[in-house]
Amino acid sequence: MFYRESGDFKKTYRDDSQTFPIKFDRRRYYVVMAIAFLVLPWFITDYIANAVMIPFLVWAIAALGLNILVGYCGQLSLGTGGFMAVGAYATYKLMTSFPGMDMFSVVLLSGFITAFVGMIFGLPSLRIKGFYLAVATLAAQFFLVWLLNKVPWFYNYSASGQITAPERSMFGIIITGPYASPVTGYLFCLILAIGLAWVARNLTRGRLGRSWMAIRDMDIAAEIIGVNPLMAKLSAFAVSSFFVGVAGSLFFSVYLGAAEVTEAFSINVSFAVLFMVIIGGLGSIFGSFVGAAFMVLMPVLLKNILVGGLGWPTDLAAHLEFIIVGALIVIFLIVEPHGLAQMARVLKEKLRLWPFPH
Amino acid sequence: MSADFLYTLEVILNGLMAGVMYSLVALGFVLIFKASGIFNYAQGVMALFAAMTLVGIQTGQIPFAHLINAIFGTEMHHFGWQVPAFLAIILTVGVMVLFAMIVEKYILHHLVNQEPIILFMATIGLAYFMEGFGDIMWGSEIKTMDVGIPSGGSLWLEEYTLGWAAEGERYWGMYIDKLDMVATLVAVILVVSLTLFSQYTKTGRALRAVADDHQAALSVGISLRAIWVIVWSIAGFVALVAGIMWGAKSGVQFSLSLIALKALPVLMLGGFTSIPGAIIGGLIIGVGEKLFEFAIGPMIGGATENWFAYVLALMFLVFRPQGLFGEKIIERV
Amino acid sequence: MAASEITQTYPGPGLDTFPKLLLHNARMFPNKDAMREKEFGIWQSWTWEQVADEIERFSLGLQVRGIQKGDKVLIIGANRPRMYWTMVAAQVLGAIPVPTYKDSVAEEMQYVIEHSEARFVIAEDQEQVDKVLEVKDRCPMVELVIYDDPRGMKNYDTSVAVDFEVVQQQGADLQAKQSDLFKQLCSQGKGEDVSIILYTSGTTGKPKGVVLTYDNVLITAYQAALVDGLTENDEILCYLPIAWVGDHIFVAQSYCMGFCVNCPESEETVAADMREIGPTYYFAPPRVFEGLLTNVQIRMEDAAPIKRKMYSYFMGVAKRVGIDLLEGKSIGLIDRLMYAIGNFVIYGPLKDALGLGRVRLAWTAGEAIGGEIFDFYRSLGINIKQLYGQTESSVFITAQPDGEVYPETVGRPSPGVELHIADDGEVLYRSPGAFHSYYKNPQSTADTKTAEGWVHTGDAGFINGQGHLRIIDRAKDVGKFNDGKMFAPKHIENKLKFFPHIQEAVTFGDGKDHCMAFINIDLGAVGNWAERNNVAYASYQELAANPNVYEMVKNSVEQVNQSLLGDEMLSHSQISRFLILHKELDADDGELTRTKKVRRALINDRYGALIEALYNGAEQCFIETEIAFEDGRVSTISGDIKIVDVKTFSTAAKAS
Amino acid sequence: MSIQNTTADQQGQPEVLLDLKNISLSFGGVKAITDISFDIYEGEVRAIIGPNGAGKSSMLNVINGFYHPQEGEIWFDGKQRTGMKPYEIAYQGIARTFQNIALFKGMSVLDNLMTGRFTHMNKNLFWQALWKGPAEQEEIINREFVEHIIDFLEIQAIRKTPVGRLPYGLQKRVELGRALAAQPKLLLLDEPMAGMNVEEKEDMCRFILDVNDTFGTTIALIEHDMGVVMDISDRVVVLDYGRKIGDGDPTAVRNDQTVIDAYLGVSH
Amino acid sequence: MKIKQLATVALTTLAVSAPVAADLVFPSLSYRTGPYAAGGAPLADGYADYFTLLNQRDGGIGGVMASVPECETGYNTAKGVECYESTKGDGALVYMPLSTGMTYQLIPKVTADDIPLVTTGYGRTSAANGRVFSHVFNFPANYWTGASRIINSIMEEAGGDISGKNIALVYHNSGYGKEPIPTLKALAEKHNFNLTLIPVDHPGQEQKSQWLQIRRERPDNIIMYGWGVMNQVALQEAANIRYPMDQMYGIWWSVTENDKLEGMGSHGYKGATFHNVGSNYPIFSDIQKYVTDAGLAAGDGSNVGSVMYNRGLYAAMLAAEAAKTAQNMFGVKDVTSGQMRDAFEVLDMSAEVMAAAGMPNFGPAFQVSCANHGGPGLAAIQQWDGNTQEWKLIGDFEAPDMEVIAPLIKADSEAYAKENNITPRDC
Repeated sequence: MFYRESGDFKKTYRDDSQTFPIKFDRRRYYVVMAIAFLVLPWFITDYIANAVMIPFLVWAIAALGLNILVGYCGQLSLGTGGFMAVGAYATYKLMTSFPGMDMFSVVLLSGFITAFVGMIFGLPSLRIKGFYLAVATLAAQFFLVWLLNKVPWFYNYSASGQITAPERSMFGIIITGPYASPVTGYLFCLILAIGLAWVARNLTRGRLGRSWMAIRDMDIAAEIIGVNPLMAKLSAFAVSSFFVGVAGSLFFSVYLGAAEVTEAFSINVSFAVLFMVIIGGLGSIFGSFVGAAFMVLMPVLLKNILVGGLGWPTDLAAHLEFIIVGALIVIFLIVEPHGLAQMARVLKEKLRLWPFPH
Repeated sequence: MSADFLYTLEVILNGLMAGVMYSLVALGFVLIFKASGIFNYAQGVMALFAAMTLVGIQTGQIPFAHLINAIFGTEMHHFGWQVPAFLAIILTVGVMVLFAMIVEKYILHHLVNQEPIILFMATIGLAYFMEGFGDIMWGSEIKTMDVGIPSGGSLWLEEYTLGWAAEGERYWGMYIDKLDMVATLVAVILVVSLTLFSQYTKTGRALRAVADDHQAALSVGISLRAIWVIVWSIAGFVALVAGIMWGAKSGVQFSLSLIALKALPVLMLGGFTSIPGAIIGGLIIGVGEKLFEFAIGPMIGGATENWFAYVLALMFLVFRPQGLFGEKIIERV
Repeated sequence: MAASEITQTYPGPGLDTFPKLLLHNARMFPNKDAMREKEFGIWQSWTWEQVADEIERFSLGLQVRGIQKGDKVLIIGANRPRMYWTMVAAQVLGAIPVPTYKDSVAEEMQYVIEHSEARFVIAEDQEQVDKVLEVKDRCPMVELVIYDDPRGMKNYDTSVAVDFEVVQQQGADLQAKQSDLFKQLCSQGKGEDVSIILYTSGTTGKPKGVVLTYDNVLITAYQAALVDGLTENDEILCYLPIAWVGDHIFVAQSYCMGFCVNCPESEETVAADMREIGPTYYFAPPRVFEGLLTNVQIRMEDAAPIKRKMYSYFMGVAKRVGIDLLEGKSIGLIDRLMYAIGNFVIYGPLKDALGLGRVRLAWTAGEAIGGEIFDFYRSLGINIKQLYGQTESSVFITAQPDGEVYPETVGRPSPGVELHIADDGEVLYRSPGAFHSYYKNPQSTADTKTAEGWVHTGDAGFINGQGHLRIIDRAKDVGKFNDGKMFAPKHIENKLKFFPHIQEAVTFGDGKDHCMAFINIDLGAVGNWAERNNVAYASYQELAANPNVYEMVKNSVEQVNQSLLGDEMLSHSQISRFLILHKELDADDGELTRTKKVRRALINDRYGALIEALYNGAEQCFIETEIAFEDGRVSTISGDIKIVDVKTFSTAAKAS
Repeated sequence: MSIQNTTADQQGQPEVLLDLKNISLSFGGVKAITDISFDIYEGEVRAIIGPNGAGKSSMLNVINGFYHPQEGEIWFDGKQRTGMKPYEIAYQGIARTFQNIALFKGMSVLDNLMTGRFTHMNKNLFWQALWKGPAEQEEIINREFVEHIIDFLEIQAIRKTPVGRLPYGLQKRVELGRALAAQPKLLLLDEPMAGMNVEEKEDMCRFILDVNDTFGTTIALIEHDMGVVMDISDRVVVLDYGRKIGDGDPTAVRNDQTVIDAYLGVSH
Repeated sequence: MKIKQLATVALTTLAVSAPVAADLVFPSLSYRTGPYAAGGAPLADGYADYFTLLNQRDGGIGGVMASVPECETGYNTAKGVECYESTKGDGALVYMPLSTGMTYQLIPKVTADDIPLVTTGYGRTSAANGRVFSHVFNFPANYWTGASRIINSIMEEAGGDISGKNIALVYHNSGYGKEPIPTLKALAEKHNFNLTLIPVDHPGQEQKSQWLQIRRERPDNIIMYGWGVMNQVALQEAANIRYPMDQMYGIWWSVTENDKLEGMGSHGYKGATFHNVGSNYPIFSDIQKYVTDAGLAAGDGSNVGSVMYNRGLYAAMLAAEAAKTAQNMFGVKDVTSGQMRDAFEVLDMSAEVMAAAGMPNFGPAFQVSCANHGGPGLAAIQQWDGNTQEWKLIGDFEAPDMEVIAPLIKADSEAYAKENNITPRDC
């Protein structure tokens, strides 16, 4: 209905393969960016920033990472929580060991460290496939959490093993610690999320991304076309872990401010991110964002409606929340197994064809 | 015999017993995976739900009391009667069958022919749902499971073995939990009856046919829907058994659902489709993790059991990707 | 009727040939796209400067290859830039391009080659080259075939067939030596020189070569462009055969105004390409508009009920106010608002989906267009207008000016055109576009063009009270019933064809008592209907014989009868019986012309038995027909055809 | 098809592109291929035929390194190769299609073909992540190449369609396109016309010949349709029960009694 | 992305509609769901009921009604952040997050937002150093004083000398469980006993290995820092290996009504506590009268008088007393969170105050100071009586070995200060 595509033709391959080839989509994207960067920071409350937007962006980055692995490369992983923990602890160690380092470098370095760890745990993927691999990645989840909990060096020998993010800044703006403004945290996460989404888009549309998808769709054919399965899978693990590591880093430093590995990075985290990816849509960058939005907003909305709006007892509301979220997941999978992104795609196709049905 | 040897033996025996407990949960996974290709993550929650239901029925709890009270402002909790354990078990089995039918009708039926990962996700959704549903139905407080299973170390065994150690060593006799012994016995009975069921009944043979080849089974007129209901009912029954055993051990409460996590490495090791695999895998995992905790654990700070099972299974798979009972895979183009 | 004044003959002083215009445009709009073609997934573009360079190298290459002034160059292929460039490249050298239909079979091609004495052939691809080589033995005058697409040409004898690029390379070599040669050559031609020979398909007999001069083409094209306010920023999609005068005239307008010509990727992708380009200036024969509308209706039938309701509601609004809005008449605020909403919700997306979203001006011509169809597009806000023309007139004879658009007329005379209606009703004209002669056919030339320059159109028509020309039928097709009343078959057929499920119709009545009809159902529309109603069918024949289909067609025929009642002159032409043909009328079987016009004589001949059955009151009739496949194989189909009576209406009945 | 020349005839001494010497392959004691030797000339169309289970597909799998023969030598392009992984062999210039279509179902036609260009692209992860600059440049260059293949195979209209949605015949064509995108020296086709109707077969034949003709690609193919084999191949090798029972030009093979027996099922 | 924006708008409208004007707001971050719901529910009930009582009986605190917005955390830190952010805008006066993990997260936040954080018997032990942790209060006792108190009790039983004894710490392998380790190590050094560390991973359903190890090593005493299901399983396993119950000590989170065995199974099991047990206090009749009978009870009433309920009640009482102190200090009724913090810093929990609140001798008497936010760390020992199926206090609230603990607090808090660039206050 909103699409007017006549005259929107492409004269170069660059134009043809741009991310938003349709003018309407492109404009919409710019509008969303403008709102996110220029409008929201002025209107957003601390609550929205700290309890909604920052977790949404952080989870979106994690979902992006997992989507690269699961959605693009077809390697099912349940070790996300463990990798996020690596990112978080790397950040903590970097922040406390090099107090002068700017946050941007800290976060990215944490990502690289996680990428390295992820690659090691990606090695078995060469021989193990499907659900076996999924269960195998749980080994990473449990082992990493145990290790980070067990070795005091990781938490600077503090009594309880809790890590707390000290105040760090960039260009003189405080980004972490209690005195950081939520808006700053939001913008910092936003820049990283958008930047990483851009990187993810670049990686998935090019040679590397195609080699991942080839491995996912038909590994034998991929190998015969020249794709080295080990390289493809390990690079997917590395890139995915990088994203997840960055997410873990932000999760700890900007969002929570303090963390304890056994609680903050438990197996539930792994499942939650996997949910985001599935609900959002496997193999879709947009889907990672929508999935994260769904999983972050849904409980908050439900809680606000049931407790804030209807005044139900919190425990009853919490139980209902479980029921509703669970039911919604099942309903979503039944209605559109390929996720919200696919729904959006179908909707977009419908709108492009409008008023025709096909 | 030296005490160290006896201790090791004790650890191994206890490991085997623990392994049986893991196998009990893994069995439910295998049954469903075999018949429908679904990796049913909700198995753990099913065990919790079954156990809650059993206790609820046994103690005459009013279902949804909390919800009813909240809405109508009433104050009611119990019917005020007690149901004998045996009858309660039968009733619970009925509930689990009903549950299987609902799951088939409202979920599986709509997800036929979907990719495995989608089905997997659906079962996680189901797990969420049941977690909330169980709590609303029966309340979230800790309940005690009492169906008359004995617990505690076997005194007889301890005394009998006390003399095995060399003089002067710190040894207090072999310790084996009676609950574990019962669990082993139950597991054996369960496996034997499942085997008999699948070998000698018509339904059982239909189950096997479906497991071998869905299309073929359909073409000879086996109703897939009926099969699924049966399989989920059996899995529900297995969940109940596991729920009773684990509930008797640690009380019936939220954490019971997490036993699913203990079953996963067992599945990896034994294969998703092999009942003997689930048993042997469980035993290997049980012994492996207990031995590791016993021998290596103290050196590296302990609490290794959570991850060691996974790492063990992982190592095993890396060197033998086809699993314990799988045949060597020849890839075809 | 007097001609309107021509104020400026050419786009610029002395710009009286294509080569001169080319150089002019290359100077004026060096960086503006002159030509685009969807190829390799994107729109490959050439600016005027690049086009000039391409043409320069190719024409010089042709010079090297020995082309002489006055030589004929046969051009056969789809709408591809190089095909168009070849025309100008030949003209630069004073040679005459002879474009021909790419789907013509070898014999047809042989005729054109022989008749035009073409020495050079520019063919698009291996398929066309093979056709030429097949007839080459019989056409010794052909010296060289130049092909555009080298695919599969590797093992061809290079002395016979040579790559376009090879020739261009030779041209480039010459260009390096004589850099001014091209400019010199370009300036040589004059307006009165022969520019092109277009072979008309002709409904009877062999094709005739219409010789047009630069003046014919360019003056006509430029005047029309001025009237319609075309600019260099317009876009046009060339998807109709290059051998057809319409296509040529629009390319000529592009040279006059400097706008861009777009070529589709392939025949199958025209719709998609059209949507991408979104032309601002568009031409299509009624058949295409009909097809589009049918397509819209079929697709809308599959839509969800709510969408269908929305569609029909807003189409109602459009029907009520759309045309008035387009013509700038004042309408109420509410209607204006509803139309604006409709435009956002339905019309806009609909036009966009059809690729008509940016169209400022659309022409249709060639046949009468149904009023409903016409109004449908106009109500959507598409400025579609009718013109009347033919190859011999370089298209424009009359055209509808803005604000005076009526479905039944073809408008006022174009600039410089004089009209005259002969006593027998035939329309004659005299115009700058009137053709030079029929090539090598002085007899026909004399028959058609009088010494005073009046050209017989062969169409019967009259000028109505508003000064608009109205065409009734082909002059020779207009017949008389036995009772002396007029019978205009095409008029009735067109009415029939406005129904989406009727693809083609042939009516009979000349020298008879009543009017009868052959019907071809539209396989797309009826097939869709069948699918939705669970009607199984294996072939066109089976579907055509379905009683429900008959019922459906019968309803339509009755509606036509009802409408004929309204026209005093034609109320006798109501159809009393019809049948649905067992096969689709096909150009490959000679039943239609390549431009899909019905060949009446052939049909009378081939289906005599059926016509007889129609008139002798039989309930059904057996028929056996040969059909030819594209590859030349022939097979037969046969079957019984049911004949159905239809209710006719009398004026008396109407009164009651 | 008009003036077709046969490469082998005209050039006198043909260049050997692939030479298989005494290849034997077995799976856990079951012999799939026994002592087979044959060669493929540069620029020819070489057909491998034989009844079901003759070891044809295994032979192809040996050539592109999916199976490693227990015995025998493989010489490709003048060099002997040992123990190479399939992806390394792809880099050497061997591409193939599969009997059962092995396209990347989740990707569009264009992406499938671009994946075929994998061995011709080499920008690393860093450049890929950055995209702008070298990676995009490389992408565009290869896109151009792929577009020519799309044009060649006449699949423009389905360029951006996910391959899963295409009918069988077109999928086969896309798979051929993917192999062609690799610009292979040797192209292996495993039953390229299996399951096609007459028209699709004709098209496929035309494409195979055009590939051989236009790009000069050497082609080895397995095919059941004897008519097709006789029409398009320069030389034919016949396998039966994992052994070679015939080798030569089509007419010779067609008249060979052993071959006829094998096809008619004369008992051994 | 579009969906996101829409949802944000929806959220904003929802979130803004909540606050209640002109009340004293005591948010309750509770966990009535999840693995620790069994402990969390009565705790939240007690907290809420106390304020309901004040509102019903006294018309609020100093005439201003108290409101207790509850927010479910499920013992999940991420949800805790959401709860904190969603309630802090309502004018929250004090936070009691009821979770050590959440405490760690909130410490920096409350400091920045100028809201006091009170962690009674949990949280960060070194927060007792008020010079570093200006907004955190962990009176009357903490994990370290608790550990010390237990060791003291063991020493008492052993006649004052425990050198050479084996003491095992069975702990929840998390931040909470690991807290007492430094203290116990220091004490082991001081008193010359052997400390064995036995971690149990969350959730702690399977402790066979741990208890086989205990059975082998037969430690003289066991100290347990468990939580949730881990407690029940541990007790069961202890009973199974017939470990003498009276040699087992639990920290206060391991000695609730949930942490018992059927019949005499866990008879004699001991544990540290910082408040009294049972419902034998005047306040309970008031609760019955004003809250339960009025149908305003937060829970179903079955928890009243239980250990966790009492703990919630006690915490609420401390907060209410601080609010009163603040009202008196600043002479305003609607106190701010900053004033609350100042009030906490001078809080004087004398026996009279507690008696006045209807809870005589419910907890230890203590005073808070600027430098010491932890109070004296008095704790008592309670013991399970299998006959009556209830906990009983044995012995009085006694001081821990501050000699050992104080330096530990100093070291840990200073490390924190250094890491986070905090300059300790002078006081």
